[in-house]
Amino acid sequence: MTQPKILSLNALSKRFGSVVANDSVSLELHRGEVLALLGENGAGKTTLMNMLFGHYMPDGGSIDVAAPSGDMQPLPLGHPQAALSAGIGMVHQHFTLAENLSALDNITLGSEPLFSLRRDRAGARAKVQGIMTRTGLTAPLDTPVGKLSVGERQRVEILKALYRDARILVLDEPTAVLTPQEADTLFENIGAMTRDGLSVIFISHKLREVLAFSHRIAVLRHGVKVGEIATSDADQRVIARMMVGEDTPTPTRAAMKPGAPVLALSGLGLRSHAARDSLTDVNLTVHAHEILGIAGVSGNGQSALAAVISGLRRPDSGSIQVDGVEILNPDPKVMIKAGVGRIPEDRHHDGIVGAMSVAENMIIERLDDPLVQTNGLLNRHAIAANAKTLSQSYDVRGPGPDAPARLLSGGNIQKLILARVFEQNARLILANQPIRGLDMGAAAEVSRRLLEARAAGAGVLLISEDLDEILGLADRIMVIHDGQLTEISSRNREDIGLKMAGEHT
Amino acid sequence: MDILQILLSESFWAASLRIATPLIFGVLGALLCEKSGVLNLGIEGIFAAGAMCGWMAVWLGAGLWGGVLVAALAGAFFGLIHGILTVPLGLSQHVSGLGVTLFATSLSYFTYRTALPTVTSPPRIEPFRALDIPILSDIPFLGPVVFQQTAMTMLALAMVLLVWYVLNRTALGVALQAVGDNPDSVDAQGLSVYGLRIGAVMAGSALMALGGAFLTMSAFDAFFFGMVNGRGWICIALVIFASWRPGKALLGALLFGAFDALQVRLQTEVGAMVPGQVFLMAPYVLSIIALVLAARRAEYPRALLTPWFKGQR
Amino acid sequence: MRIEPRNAPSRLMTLGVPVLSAVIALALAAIPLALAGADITVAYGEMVKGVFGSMFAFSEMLTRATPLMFTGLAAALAFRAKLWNIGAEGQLYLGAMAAVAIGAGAVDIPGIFLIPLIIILGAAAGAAGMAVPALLKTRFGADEVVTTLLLNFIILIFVQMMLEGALKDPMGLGWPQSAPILDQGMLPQLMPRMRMHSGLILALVLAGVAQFMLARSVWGFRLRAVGENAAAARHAGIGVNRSLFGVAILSGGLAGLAGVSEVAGLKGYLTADLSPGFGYTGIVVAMLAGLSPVGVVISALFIASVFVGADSMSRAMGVSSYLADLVVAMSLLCVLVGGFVARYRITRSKPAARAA
Amino acid sequence: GTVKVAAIYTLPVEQQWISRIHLALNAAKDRGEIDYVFSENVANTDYERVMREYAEQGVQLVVGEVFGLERAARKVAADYPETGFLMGSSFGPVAPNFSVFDNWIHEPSYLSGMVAGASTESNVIGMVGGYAIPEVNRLMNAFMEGARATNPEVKFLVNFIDSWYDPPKAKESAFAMMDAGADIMFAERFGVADAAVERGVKAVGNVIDTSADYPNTILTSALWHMEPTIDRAIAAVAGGTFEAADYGQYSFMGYGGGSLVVDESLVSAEVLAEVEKTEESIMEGMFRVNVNDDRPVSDK
Ligand SMILES: Nc1ncnc2c1ncn2[C@@H]1O[C@H](COP(=O)(O)OP(=O)(O)OP(=O)(O)O)[C@@H](O)[C@H]1O
Ligand SMILES: Nc1ncnc2c1ncn2[C@@H]1O[C@H](COP(=O)(O)OP(=O)(O)OP(=O)(O)O)[C@@H](O)[C@H]1O
Ligand SMILES: [Mg+2]
Ligand SMILES: [Mg+2]
Repeated sequence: MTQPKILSLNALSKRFGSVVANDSVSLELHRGEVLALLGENGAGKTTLMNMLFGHYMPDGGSIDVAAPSGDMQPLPLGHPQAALSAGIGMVHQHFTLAENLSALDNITLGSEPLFSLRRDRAGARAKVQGIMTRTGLTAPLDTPVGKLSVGERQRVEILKALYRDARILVLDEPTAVLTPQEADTLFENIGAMTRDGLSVIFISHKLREVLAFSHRIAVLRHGVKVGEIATSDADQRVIARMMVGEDTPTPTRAAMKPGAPVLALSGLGLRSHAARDSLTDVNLTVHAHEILGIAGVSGNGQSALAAVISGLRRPDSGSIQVDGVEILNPDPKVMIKAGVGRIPEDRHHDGIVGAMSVAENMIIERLDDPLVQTNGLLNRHAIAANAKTLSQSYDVRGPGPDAPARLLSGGNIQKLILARVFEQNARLILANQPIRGLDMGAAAEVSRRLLEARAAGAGVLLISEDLDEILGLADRIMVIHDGQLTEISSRNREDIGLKMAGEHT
Repeated sequence: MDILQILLSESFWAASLRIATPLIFGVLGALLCEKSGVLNLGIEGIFAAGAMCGWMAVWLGAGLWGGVLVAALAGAFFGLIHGILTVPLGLSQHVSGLGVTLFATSLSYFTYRTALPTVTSPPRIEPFRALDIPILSDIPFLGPVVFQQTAMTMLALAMVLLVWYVLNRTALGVALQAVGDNPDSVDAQGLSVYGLRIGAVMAGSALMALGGAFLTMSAFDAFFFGMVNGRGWICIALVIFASWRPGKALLGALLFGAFDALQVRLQTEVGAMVPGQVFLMAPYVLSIIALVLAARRAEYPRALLTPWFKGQR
Repeated sequence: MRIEPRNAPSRLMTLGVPVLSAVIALALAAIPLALAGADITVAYGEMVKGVFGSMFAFSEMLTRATPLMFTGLAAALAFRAKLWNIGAEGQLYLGAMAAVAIGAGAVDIPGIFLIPLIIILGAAAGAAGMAVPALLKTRFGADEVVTTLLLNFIILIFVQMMLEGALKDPMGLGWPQSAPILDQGMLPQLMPRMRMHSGLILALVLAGVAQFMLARSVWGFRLRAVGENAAAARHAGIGVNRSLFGVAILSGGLAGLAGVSEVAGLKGYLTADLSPGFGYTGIVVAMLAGLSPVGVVISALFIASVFVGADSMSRAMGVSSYLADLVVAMSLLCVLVGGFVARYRITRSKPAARAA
Repeated sequence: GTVKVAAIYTLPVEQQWISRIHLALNAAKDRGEIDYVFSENVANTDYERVMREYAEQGVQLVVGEVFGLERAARKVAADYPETGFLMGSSFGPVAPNFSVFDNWIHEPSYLSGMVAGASTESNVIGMVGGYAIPEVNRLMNAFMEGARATNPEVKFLVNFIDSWYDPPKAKESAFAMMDAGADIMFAERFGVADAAVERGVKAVGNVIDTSADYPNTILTSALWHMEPTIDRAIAAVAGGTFEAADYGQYSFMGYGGGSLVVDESLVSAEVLAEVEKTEESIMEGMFRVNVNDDRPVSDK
């Protein structure tokens, strides 16, 4: 690399309790370079970047950044303010936007002196507009961010960093919520900026983007940097092996003849003040022995659809039939009774009561069961025994059935929920993002269970933003966009991508 | 005097503004705290502390504006306690608030009694007097209602403007609104969540204390135990009614003041027919009704009541 | 510096820290004492004597703790479900009002019927008082902190109205007070010449029952689930609003019992100054107890001891009696911080020496 | 030697009513007759405990007010027959050691009413009270009767603020009455006379003399003096003769427990003469002021 060095991370380490998130990780970045940071979920990518940006205080190691003069200077650790003034900008994995403020306010937040009675709004606006025309990243500046679409918010996040004159831009999974086309545009814009001297570190799980847009790839595994490779020397297989350490078998999906419908939605409508929470005239049928995949960019009505099928929200119009029986007053209890097993999208928020024990979380959906209670009193022995069996057969590992469920790792929480759902022999399984955030082993386990349920005669409704997951598991695919569902027969990524973006071609 | 006549009279509206003044301070204070994400139930005690400290400072010879300053500092002190307990330590805002109320009240009472052990009639100070601003107070209606009040009422009105201006027109205000909506947003931009929140709670508490100081330095000229008499709690309700907007906060406080002013006027009129308590109860009942009506539309600061810890997710 | 939750706070921590914080709070009380010019060591001696110095002192502490147990339980149960009932003070008065309405001669039946009747009606009145804000919350989304707080004022004024109206004692020489509860309607005393009454027993039994139900019953399970994570509870088919409403009724009922216990156990009739803020102190009691019902008993005893001890000491030392409230407030704040220390630890991460 | 006296008040000593007792006891203390300790702002719930604590400490005379706990207080007294109790109470004394008193200053109140009635020009008098308790009602009613005696035309505006301590509120209440035409204010609460000063109208004091604080404002005040009561009780304790008795009468004008002060610069000579005449008849027992404990209401 002929370009000068602009950043070096020196042996950064970080522990969270017993978890070693980063173990002496070193990285270098050069001017105008795009470095992709890869690794499985939980490998420590975000943690590393958070240390760079000053959100986390490293347990060990140091960071040097090139001053405008070109000399490398140590960066004070643990101060986002210091990182910002050193020219480091970060777009976080989760939006860090104040929804009650306009995009312009979000962008200028923190860049002006706090204790001044005046703000130079016009100047700020002109500067942002300049950046927008230069980079092609546009967003409405005066609308409250809460009213913006996810793509617009993502652009506001990037504008925030550029507004601060970032010379080093960190993007943590910037395309997770974008359609493939939007993602491509974004990277083209970024490419243009790197030619002006911007350096970029981006984190992504999408190998396609990584191969197409980065110059160099660094891979983390279990908090350790396991390799670095020039993108020109890499291909999908090489990277996957670096990330996982070995080749993992993908579960195979045997062909199967669909049976009777287990879930039929017809003419389903749901109004909501937020467009991304509405559904319009949704029709779908899931049969026994069938996995129906719902693909789509997040925020297009997936949560609303899941909420209706879980019984959390009542549709404004249309009908729901489970196993041929019309559900008149849907609520979670009714849906459970009707044979719907639900794997919620946000397992920490909706899946478990973190403060209650693993054993209690395993029976939380069946409190009326005589096995669980007699005369309103809990059968503690039966509950404990149940927890023991389920933990064994679903391989739920952790501090034990009496420990609070929040102490389980993400993968084990998911296994707990699977155990709960599958033990009830559900007719329909609603799996909303069941694999997100899981490592390859746990993900394979979930996939296996879903296929097993399908084989046993259940229908599965799989909602996912990950096309590979859908392509790997689903028998049929529908795309959700703007609260509307369309069936799609092609299994071509390009076609599905276009539908996800709402193109009616 | 019939109701219409009352409602048209200058003295009625002047009284409404006078009664509203401590509430204006209090609502603005509560609003600042809550905008940043912290509920401050210490308000009732902070009122008492402001009333005692402001008065005591004047009595000891600090001068009226010195008293105002001392009251504000006392409020900020209790705000600091609440801020530390609820912001970096993330303790229950309800309990910390009630604890601060108990602490501020008992500390003020204890101090007052220890300093003045044997009084029978409370000592008096020379309080703020009603102003007579040359041209303004001659404006018909508006003059007597607004411009012949005491300097503290003027200060309260100025504070409405100031708080509005700061919240909506300065970088600090934008940051405050952001930290009450999503602390990560300010953290990611290099601002201190703790600093902003503690600062807001301290500033808000200082305003609350001015509400108390108004009672002993403007509405009256002496300190009495128990004289805050629930005024702080009312502010907590008014903030929701005001949807966390300074302008509506002023409106809410004025409405409450007007109702109270009407109440004392009507009570003498029909007191024989209706138990007096009905009138006393009415402002509270109306507050609840207003709350129920406003609750649906209320745009709570999204991060209200939620602690945020640095470096934790 | 970082704040990290402790994974499993040790037993020593959970028990030792509150005790230590209480000790620190008492030590801090030396400051106002010294400022008031009192001899510190003598003062602490007086404080202990004020609670443990005689059977009478001890029984007085128990008497003061009794209503706090009820209001503490009321707050603890509601808070467990994250229902912020700040209205125990008002509900207490509703309970007391119901008790005198029925017990002061409205019916003249033997005590074995009258006492349960008074208890049930008092609890029901308190429950009704909490049902209103619960309804406003579940139906209209009106914040219960504010509604319960405001209702306290409304109820208190209503009590005054009733004491000058329907409930006024015709023999009371015009004082705004109710007629006394019939003798057979009074809760039995526990010891001769002591004010301690069987309301204490009732409170202890209820605390035990609540503890058991919370841990062992489906009802308690639901309540805990709703309180810890309402979204997950709802997702799992638990009726969140129903649970909230149920616990609201219970919480109001318990607060109502505090009022019953004060009128039917102690004073005999109702005045508008029946409670010196028992409802608010109950919140403090509940939080100190970590919302555990049995813990409520202990922390009620603690608060009552601090108050009675400090109150009695202030008299013995000739310092202002506002000292008692001050000591209680400082204890609360210290124990709050102590609870934090028990649950979290503050780590100091030392950045490695920077490469030159 | 000195008598050990303890007082227990349910409100702070600034409260007018309580301040009179406190004053009398402090005077006795300054004369060296007693050792005086007190507890203020004692909740009714705690009152009994405090009584017992003082009794246990060997206090010889306990002074206080038991309007909220008449029965319980008598029980305590029975348990400590060696201790003398002199309590403000609506009920009677109980042998051997429970004596009662009350602020029976309806007589000077009546007289102050006469002054007010004769002095009002608008014929509207405003009255702001704390709570409508017999203590207060009695004085207000006597005042109203006195005013009507000199001015049958007079109308009253009555308001209770339901608080002992909210001077700002009392002040607002007074302003409202002045807006409605009152030109004399009966100042039962702190704050009322302040409002009168601000508007330049006159006020009538009650229980305490505040004329020095409000120059040119207080027409007249009905004062309560606890000294006759307290001094008698102390003497009885010191002499070992304390027994259950109703000390109420020592608040009457005849014993110097009640008195009227008039600001002679503000009141005409004829009115003064008439008031003095009535005062004399009261002293001679020729005129009895009615005792009426009902809640006073506004004239319509
Ligand atoms: N604030 C925190 N507190 C506790 N543990 C944490 C914290 N942040 C990260 N971890 C843990 O550190 C490890 C690395 O997490 P990190 O977020 O860096 O992973 P990642 O590589 O970004 O994963 P993903 O691809 O899912 O974003 C994980 O085991 C995670 O659970
Ligand atoms: N907040 C916490 N408190 C206590 N222990 C925790 C906490 N977070 C994580 N752990 C423990 O640390 C370990 C790693 O957790 P983490 O969530 O990072 O797992 P992971 O590597 O992401 O695994 P998985 O692939 O199953 O999600 C788990 O065994 C868990 O018990
Ligand atoms: Mg990450
Ligand atoms: Mg994980």
